[in-house]
Amino acid sequence: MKILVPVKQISVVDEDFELRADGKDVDPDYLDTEANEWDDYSYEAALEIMEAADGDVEVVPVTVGPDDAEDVLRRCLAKGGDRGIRVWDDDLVDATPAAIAKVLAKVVAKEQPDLVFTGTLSSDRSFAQTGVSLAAELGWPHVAVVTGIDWKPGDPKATLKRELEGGLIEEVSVECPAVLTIQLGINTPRYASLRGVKQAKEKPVQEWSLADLGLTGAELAAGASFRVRRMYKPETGRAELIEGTTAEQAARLAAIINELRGAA
Amino acid sequence: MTGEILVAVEHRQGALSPASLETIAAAIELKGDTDRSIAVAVIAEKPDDFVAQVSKAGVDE
Amino acid sequence: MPVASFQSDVYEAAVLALAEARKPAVILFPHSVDTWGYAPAVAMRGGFGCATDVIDVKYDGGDLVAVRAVYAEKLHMEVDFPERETVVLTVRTNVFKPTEADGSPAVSEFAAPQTQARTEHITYIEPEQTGDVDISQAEYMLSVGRGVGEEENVEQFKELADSLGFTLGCSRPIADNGWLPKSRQVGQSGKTVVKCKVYVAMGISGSVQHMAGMKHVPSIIAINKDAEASIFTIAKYGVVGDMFEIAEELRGHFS
Amino acid sequence: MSLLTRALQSGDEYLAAAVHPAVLPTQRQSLEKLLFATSRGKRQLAAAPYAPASLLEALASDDDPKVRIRVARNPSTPARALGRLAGGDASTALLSAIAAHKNAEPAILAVMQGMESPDIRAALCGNPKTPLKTLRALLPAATLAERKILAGNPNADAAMLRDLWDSGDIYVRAEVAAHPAAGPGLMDEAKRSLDPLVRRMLAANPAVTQDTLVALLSDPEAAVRAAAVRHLAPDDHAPERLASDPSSTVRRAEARHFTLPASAAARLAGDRDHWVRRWLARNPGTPDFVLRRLASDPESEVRRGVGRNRSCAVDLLRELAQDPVPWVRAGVALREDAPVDILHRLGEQSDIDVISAVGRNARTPPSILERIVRHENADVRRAVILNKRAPRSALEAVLEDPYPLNRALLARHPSLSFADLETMLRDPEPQVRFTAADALVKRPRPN
Repeated sequence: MKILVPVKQISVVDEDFELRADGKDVDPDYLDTEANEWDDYSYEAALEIMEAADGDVEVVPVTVGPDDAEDVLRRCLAKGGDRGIRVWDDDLVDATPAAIAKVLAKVVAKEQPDLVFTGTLSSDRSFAQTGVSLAAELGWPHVAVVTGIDWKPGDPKATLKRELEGGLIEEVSVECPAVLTIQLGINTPRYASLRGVKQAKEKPVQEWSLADLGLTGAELAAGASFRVRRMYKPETGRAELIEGTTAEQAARLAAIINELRGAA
Repeated sequence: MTGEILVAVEHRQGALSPASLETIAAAIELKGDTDRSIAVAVIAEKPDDFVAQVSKAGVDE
Repeated sequence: MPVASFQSDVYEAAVLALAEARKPAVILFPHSVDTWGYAPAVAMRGGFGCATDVIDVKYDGGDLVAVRAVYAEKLHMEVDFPERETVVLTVRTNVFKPTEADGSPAVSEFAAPQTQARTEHITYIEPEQTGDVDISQAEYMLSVGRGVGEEENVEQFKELADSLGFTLGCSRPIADNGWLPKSRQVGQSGKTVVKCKVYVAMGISGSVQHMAGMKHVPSIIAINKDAEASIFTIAKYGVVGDMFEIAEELRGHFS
Repeated sequence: MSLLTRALQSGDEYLAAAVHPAVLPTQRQSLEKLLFATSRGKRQLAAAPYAPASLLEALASDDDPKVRIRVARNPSTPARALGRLAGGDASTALLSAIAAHKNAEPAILAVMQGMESPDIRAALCGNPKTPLKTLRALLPAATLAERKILAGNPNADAAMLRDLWDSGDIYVRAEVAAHPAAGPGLMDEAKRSLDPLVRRMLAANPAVTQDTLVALLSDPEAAVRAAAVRHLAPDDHAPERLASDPSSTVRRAEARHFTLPASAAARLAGDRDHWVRRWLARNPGTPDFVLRRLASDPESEVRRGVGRNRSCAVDLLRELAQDPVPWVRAGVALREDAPVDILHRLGEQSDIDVISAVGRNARTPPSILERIVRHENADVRRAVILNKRAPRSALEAVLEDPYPLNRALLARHPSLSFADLETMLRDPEPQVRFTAADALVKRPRPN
């Protein structure tokens, strides 16, 4: 039994950043990288199932990203799991979620997992598309925004909780194999022990190119679900700084609080 | 220009979601000066209850 | 076929069949939990263009152009969909004003295709209303940080949170000092405020650990005397000022 | 191996940053070669809250304007570096960052008084370091927004405040009414103002006379009466009347008053508003017999307040240590005067707030700390890490704490050995390496 967990190295923009020469993204010199927060939860969910199954379940983290994205895999492996997979090709720079889904589908075809757990979204681009697109590409059933999982190795179905608007929870079951997108708060992600961090350095990470997966850059480009025209700093993007004397600021804050509460 | 604007609205526990009406508004705004029509799709077993709720000015079908 | 509740397989098949029959230029969905669960699949299976969480959409010449926010809302990204006959867009909520005026469109029925749903609705569970404070379930929060200074001062922010009807939270140092229970701590090793809609951060500078638990909140209001505090980088509204004076003044508006 | 050599050999930027302030200027250059290798690295350092002053000074002369502006915005940047930044060909954005900086010398700020940039002017108006003569120079051309900021500047004098009062809107006047330098004439006008905001701000003015406060006690607005109560001296207090004020806001303020007579305290102890009782329970002036009554209040936060009150007697603490609500017991466990036998008992409980409080308590015996520090909850373990009296024996178990922040805070602990800190220099987390190096730099070498 196997759970494949796609994880992502996300980009965070620095203050007073500059755009890339083509205006279609931030200049990489102003981007810091970190692990996507949602993936901590999806990986933890997989580890919990692995530990409860006592040796029957393998957890494999996979990422689509350049060399330094290996960090996010090592970060996972420090918590558990024995090996990771990294797929990269320069043609994947600026890939849309549809393209990433096609790549991951090939990885799934090779690895034959019983379940795939992705984060609900990644916080740099916030598409919330990859997991469900992957399921569509595979023709697998899928459930998004999962906040509870009940599944043991061999179960033909998983019983899940989904978090809906207004705090309502829906309980659903899904036939396996399936793709689940995991929501924040489903569990309490662990921290890797220092020993785990050390051991993770020795764990194997398979590196696959597009060719290894039988894909070409041209094919993926043709399947792009959109094209970026430009990026820009929105006028409303920065915080509204509330000016005036303390009493005036408080009056404005009170109005904002009432409005936000009323609108919700 | 061809092709209509299709809006897929959603409902839960017998109620149309408030976001559905916002999405219809987005469609009306997008329609703007184009000659496109707007169709709203309700996916439900008994859609009749929702039809009245989504019958808004500017919606064609 | 029972579609009383959301089933991705059934919804996908229905929209795909409609799209096949009508060849729409655009399919708009609300950007909601249900559409997260099927709109991208519709696009993928139909070979459509797709953009999610769209905040603006227009025609520029003949091209459909959608705008969405990226990098924690710090930038906007404008996208188009060359050579796509149909484009799936999910529209962010609370951006467009709901249409009020009624009309009388034509109504036609379209038989949804027979689909074997591979998910099954079991039940809905209403959120629990417990007496205990569970900040991960709170929608409106007021949190205090190091700027609060001493334990006695925490009380007045509890009082303020009460009068606002907000749940009181705190950053790590406050819980470490034993001034508020650990169950109120927001951030790494504390709680992630997953349901929070409005988060008022008072005297919180915004450590990485704290922000991990709340940076996703759509409306963050930060009050800090240091204009360079990191918390302002994620805030929607910022007040550079004394948290005590602001609290004192705010109280007058909510008692 | 010295820290300097180690930093240079490992190429670890975090070690290098920590070591920088402690080495000779010539040695700094070799560290800077490592630290300033990329413009991205320099920008990050310039904005880092942990960047030592010596590094910020070095970065203040950097060629990259993006680096310089971050130095100017970094709250840790020392006055000298700001002076250097203000020289040269400084941009308006850079100058306004300096004008707003709390470490800027008054002399540098004075030089900027004639500049027309609205950002610079606003920053100067608000900076408590801006000298009076500069504030005066800014006043004549000040916009309403600038006047609002000026009215809050502690260096404004009575003449300026008079000008602001006469020319400003209600918010400016409210700000003036709260200013300690307002003077008797303005305060008198504020007292007679028809606007409750102005009267309330006057009541909060630290320089207001007791006579004025007494007069404001009869104000029709509850918020004004409450503000007056807070600042009243004991002699002018009207406790009986205030303790039965119809407004709970006023009674809450009264319950916090530092010289509350026994009769008023007794009355407030039965108040329906639990916030009145909470404030009373926290008031160190509340008499013992009232605290005893509040110790059995149905509201647990009131009982917690009694346990946190420094006037709470030891026998009452013993009683509260048995409270059914953990948060009340946690309050007792936090007390520095808690008897050791109580700490022993509370240290064996399961509630994380209770045992964390025991873990932080300087009087908790090592044997108990050694147990608490092995708790599965990272927050509980950190309580012992933050306990400056914890012996090394109690810290051994957290040297490899899985939660990185716990290790970073541990590196600050005075009981750690040099060997412990040197091991931490190889930690995978940069924050831990930096803190350990910083702790080593600041510690005298043992002989």
